[in-house]
Amino acid sequence: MKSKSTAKESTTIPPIKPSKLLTDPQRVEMFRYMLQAREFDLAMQRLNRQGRAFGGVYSQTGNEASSVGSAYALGNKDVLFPMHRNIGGHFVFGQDLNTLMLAFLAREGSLMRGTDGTGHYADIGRRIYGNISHLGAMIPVAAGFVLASKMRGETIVSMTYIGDGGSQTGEFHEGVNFASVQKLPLVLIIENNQYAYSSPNSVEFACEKLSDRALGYGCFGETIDGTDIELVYETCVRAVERARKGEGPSLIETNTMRMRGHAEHDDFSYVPKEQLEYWQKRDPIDRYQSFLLSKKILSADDVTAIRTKLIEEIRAAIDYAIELPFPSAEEGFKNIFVD
Amino acid sequence: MKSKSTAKESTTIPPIKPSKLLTDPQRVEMFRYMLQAREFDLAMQRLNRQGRAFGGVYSQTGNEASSVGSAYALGNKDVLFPMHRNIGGHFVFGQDLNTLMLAFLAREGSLMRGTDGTGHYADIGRRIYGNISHLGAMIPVAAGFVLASKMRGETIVSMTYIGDGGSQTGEFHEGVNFASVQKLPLVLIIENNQYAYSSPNSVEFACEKLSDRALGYGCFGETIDGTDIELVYETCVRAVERARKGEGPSLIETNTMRMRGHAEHDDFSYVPKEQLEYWQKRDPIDRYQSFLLSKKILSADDVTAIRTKLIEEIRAAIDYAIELPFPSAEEGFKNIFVD
Amino acid sequence: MPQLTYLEAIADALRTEMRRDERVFLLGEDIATYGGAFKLTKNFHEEFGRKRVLDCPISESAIVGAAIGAALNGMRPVAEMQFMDFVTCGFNQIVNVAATTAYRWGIGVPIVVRGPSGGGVGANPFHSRNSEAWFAHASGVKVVCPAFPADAKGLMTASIRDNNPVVFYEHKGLYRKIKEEVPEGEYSIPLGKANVVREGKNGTIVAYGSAVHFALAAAEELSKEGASVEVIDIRTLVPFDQETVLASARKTNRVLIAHEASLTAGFGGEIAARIAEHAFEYLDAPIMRVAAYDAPTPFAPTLEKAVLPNAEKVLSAMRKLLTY
Amino acid sequence: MPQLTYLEAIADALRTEMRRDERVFLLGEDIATYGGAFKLTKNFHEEFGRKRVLDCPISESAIVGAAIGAALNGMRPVAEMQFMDFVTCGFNQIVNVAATTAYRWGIGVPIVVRGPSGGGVGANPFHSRNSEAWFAHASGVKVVCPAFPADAKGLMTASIRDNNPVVFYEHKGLYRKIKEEVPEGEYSIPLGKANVVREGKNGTIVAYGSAVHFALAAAEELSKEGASVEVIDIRTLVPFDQETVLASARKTNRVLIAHEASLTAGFGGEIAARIAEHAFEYLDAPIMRVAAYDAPTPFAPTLEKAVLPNAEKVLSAMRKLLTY
Ligand SMILES: Cc1ncc(C[n+]2csc(CCOP(=O)(O)OP(=O)(O)O)c2C)c(N)n1
Ligand SMILES: Cc1ncc(C[n+]2csc(CCOP(=O)(O)OP(=O)(O)O)c2C)c(N)n1
Ligand SMILES: [Mg+2]
Ligand SMILES: [Mg+2]
Repeated sequence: MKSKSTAKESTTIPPIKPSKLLTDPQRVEMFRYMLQAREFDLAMQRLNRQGRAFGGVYSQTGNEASSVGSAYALGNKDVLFPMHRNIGGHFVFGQDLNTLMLAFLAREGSLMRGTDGTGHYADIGRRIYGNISHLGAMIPVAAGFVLASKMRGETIVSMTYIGDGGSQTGEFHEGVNFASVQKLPLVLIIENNQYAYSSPNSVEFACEKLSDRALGYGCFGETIDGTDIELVYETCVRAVERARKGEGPSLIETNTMRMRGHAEHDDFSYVPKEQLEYWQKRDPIDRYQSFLLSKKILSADDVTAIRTKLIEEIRAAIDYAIELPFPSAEEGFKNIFVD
Repeated sequence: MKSKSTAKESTTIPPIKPSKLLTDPQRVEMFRYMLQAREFDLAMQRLNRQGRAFGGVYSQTGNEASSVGSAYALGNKDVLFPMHRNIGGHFVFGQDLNTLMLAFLAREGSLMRGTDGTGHYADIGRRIYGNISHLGAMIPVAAGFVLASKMRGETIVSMTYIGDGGSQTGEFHEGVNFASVQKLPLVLIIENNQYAYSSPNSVEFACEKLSDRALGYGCFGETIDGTDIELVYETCVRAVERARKGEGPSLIETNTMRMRGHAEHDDFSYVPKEQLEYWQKRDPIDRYQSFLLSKKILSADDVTAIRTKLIEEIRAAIDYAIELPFPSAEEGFKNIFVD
Repeated sequence: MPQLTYLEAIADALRTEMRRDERVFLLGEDIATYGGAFKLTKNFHEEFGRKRVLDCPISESAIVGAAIGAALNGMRPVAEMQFMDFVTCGFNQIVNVAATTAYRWGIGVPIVVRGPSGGGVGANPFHSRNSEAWFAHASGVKVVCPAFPADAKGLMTASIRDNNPVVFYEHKGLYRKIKEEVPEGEYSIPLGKANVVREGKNGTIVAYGSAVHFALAAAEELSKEGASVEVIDIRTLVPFDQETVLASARKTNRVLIAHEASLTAGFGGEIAARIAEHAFEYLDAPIMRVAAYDAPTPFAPTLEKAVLPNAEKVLSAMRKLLTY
Repeated sequence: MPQLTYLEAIADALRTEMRRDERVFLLGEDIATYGGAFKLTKNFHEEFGRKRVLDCPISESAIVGAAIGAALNGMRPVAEMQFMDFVTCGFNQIVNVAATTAYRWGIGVPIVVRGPSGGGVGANPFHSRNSEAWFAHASGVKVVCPAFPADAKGLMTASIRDNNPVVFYEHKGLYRKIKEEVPEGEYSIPLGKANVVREGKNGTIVAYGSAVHFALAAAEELSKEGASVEVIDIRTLVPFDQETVLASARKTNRVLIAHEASLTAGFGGEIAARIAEHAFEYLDAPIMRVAAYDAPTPFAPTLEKAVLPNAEKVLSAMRKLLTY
């Protein structure tokens, strides 16, 4: 799984391990979210090259299965605390493109009124709570969210994310330990995309698997192939079930690859070519597309049609947002405190 | 080991597992340090009752084997970062009673000039570096200390301590992970004395053993009976050896019992009587004394003589220190910065 | 009205609000079984249960972070720092998560982070800090520093009811030192209202927390010497009641600012700056400050006394100011 | 003398000191392979090796803590915060371990914690903070905020050579904005010396960091209007060069203080307070401050411009002050 074993690996796309929990329409839906995330990403990259994007553009190419498959395992009362490479989860939670684009481009009408950008927003109606830049900080917050529901006798699950880098923050430790002691319904996806900015895993930690940390918290831990969406989904369904049953948090490490630089300004020349090639074969969308085509769940034409429609929608959202002005200056002076 | 199993345990003092690494004179020396720590403790408690102690008095009764046995495993270039229940280690590192008493009572001549108290001092000549109150904070510092020696090609080992409570701090995580990545010669003794102030282990963490965390750092971990000094010593010798060989940090969890309140103001009524009784049988000094007597390494008279002498020395140190004035007021304005 | 200590008054506010509003709950280290290091929440868990009086691991970031998360989900958590010094371990959560959420998301984060601060009790550098200025500079956090039992109750009530993050500094030296009549039942004092605790006309001392008592003692002494000194307890740093302070400066024309926190970049500078900008023409003398020397708070009583401000130091500075 | 940018000047100081003194080493996130988020340490690992340019996990407390430990053991570490905003995650180490060690143990902790701070570049609330006032209030930490390339080099050199902890604020907006002649080789400027960057007699602007440039632009504009404005760059907050500031206040009788950090409890308050206490008789007008509005630094350019200070805001405030 890890790119360490690169050389010996086969060069063909590895097959998906189908989950018994999924119906074909659900498969198509997940596929659609992944494609949407990918196309959103490509669009942002394009805007960035054109100098029309705003703020950092953090690609999530390579992460679609991890993000979509995990969020898809949640129920309609559960909450999502996504990170900077989890656009897929926003779509699963029903986010519309205009709202997202207004946030990314900090335009008038953005849920954040221009105070912040990218996916940092919260959309309470959709049960999406954005993150802050400081890595690890949202883990205790996501835990506290479900501590509150638990106190009220509600059983909702909170899902959040951290990277192979962010797992080294003190707040990761305090948050996961707190959730474990309180047996909170928290699912933490550790997205190990092999790099934290320019730092490979070996700079960040010395354990075999990041899910090995579960033992030291007394919670559940598992490391999986994060490019097989059905595996991600099924693993997360089990984690969500355990959470609902009161069995406490799970650390699910999804092994993936960050297929571009940390953000678009980064040429990621520090990533060995062979590593990228290895993971290119495991592109989560390619893998799932092959599977869906081979199982005849979708035809090649279907895929083209879906993709074309998504691209059009994204283009429309960009056209809509980019013409809008930035929020007016007065917004800067509002809401330091709420009433 | 853990007090959870209290009821079923025998009521006799469990035997010591003798270590092959120790000579009889060393055994006597370790015993002497433990007794010294205990008597120092009793003296501080007495001073506290008399209203003559100053600042919090944190008993280390029950912790003598863990503190002395671990520090005794270090070599004469290694450094010690003790915590608030590690007076034993100070003695192992050659601290004289007067220096210690001046620090505790904040008298003129204290190494800290009255700016701080208890064991917070550093005595560089003796390679003792005190702690600060904020739990966990000294772990990265102890790691950085040996990072420096490693850079210079020196192989010294740094030993520090944390409690069953303090292990939940973010700095524990960051410090241990950092040391593991850098494979630093750090030995961290996790003194699990069953309580963090009033909080039993169940409030603090949900894992089986705190040493289980080693897996998640990729370092060595082991949990031992912390009331058997020879076991503590031998375990730490191995940890120190690994450290010197460049095999990285060890987490050694020593199971003990805090036999008094968090500090002397605390009546520890939250501790079940049976738990104290269970651990009373495992008093580290009683256990070792029985062993030394049974092996005829010491006679009862020897023990009495040692103890009497220690008590006298401590009394003399108190008499010496308590008559001295507090440091003069100007000290408060000095050394905010050094030149 | 019952006579309560400062500590009892705070406990009373917590208890009253917890009875009134089941969204209010407490979390912190050793607050249930033990009742808190200062026994402020003694027996609370018996009335409210251990879920609403939650003993937590030694993890200040998790404590504050969990409070924020619970607040986002409809609760009104009150998080205790066993000593306010340890807020440095939960600092990021307060200044970056709690302080920015209203601004960024339009959602209030109704948490209170409270605990014992301050020196003068022979603790040590790590159990004595007065760090309120850090949060006053954080933009998005309210900062409360009561000096009296009744105020402590009223301001705690208001802090719990406030929809924004509040850092609530209790002074441990005041916990059991003073008793006064404290209104029973629900009692709230709006945040952001300074209190003229003593009227005067020859000069003003602006203070908060323990320093209010230094100021009052100095004013009392000065009254014997024939000087009439006004004492203003600002009570909350954020929001800051600029008008009350300026009004007094304009009336007495001489201002001394006193706080226990160390001088440099302390909140006294902020107060001085506002007066120097907005009441400049009314001043007949330099604005003076009495604060701790810029050092950690030392352990030995001789050093601590030298470093921290006290009534005598305020008195002698005020004498100078009045004769300027 | 070569023309260097602010960023190059800092890199030059680091390189020169690392060549001169093998105890100096760097640690931080992505500083070796990548050369740092701003490429300030680009290629450093090639010259000095990866041990002296140590890529670290995302663990600011461990980074600062390890630096402290290494300093206690004879090294002179320079720790990078990828953005100064993340110092909130290493805060406890700085204010409680580093800041108190000299006082408590008599041992210096020669560390530098450095990194890019400040806004005006369209970052977001978590990549723009100016938090220098927190450390100025910590008692035991020196605080440096250079505004020019040559100063940045000289002050960095002095910071590395200083036996005390220094928090060194680089302004990311200045990194590549200005170039000037910077002395080659070893070059040190003592900490605690303000610089009169422009002489004048009708009024003074006291500033540091990015605000020095706002002040200079305003002074230039005002000179066209016939007013002669002195600009003082204090350069270091701790130690603070009170004498230079007071001398200017006594000379020009009108003072405006400008910084990019938010107003309330910012370091401007401290400066104002010192002037109001020690140069009171010389003032002909209120002491004014221009600073950021008390809010997180927002993302959208419209909002950011509204919230942060700039040359125009300093200019219009100074106009008011001069005609007071
Ligand atoms: C506490 C903290 N320190 C440093 C940073 C700067 N930073 C932003 S993203 C990043 C790398 C994150 O790597 P990882 O956690 O693996 O997530 P990925 O970007 O690979 O998804 C760093 C160092 C930060 N955001 N927060
Ligand atoms: C970061 C931090 N939070 C809170 C405290 C207050 N405190 C001091 S000792 C203590 C209990 C420590 O328990 P443990 O780590 O198990 O050590 P023990 O005292 O049992 O040896 C607490 C909560 C502290 N010193 N540091
Ligand atoms: Mg990563
Ligand atoms: Mg303990």
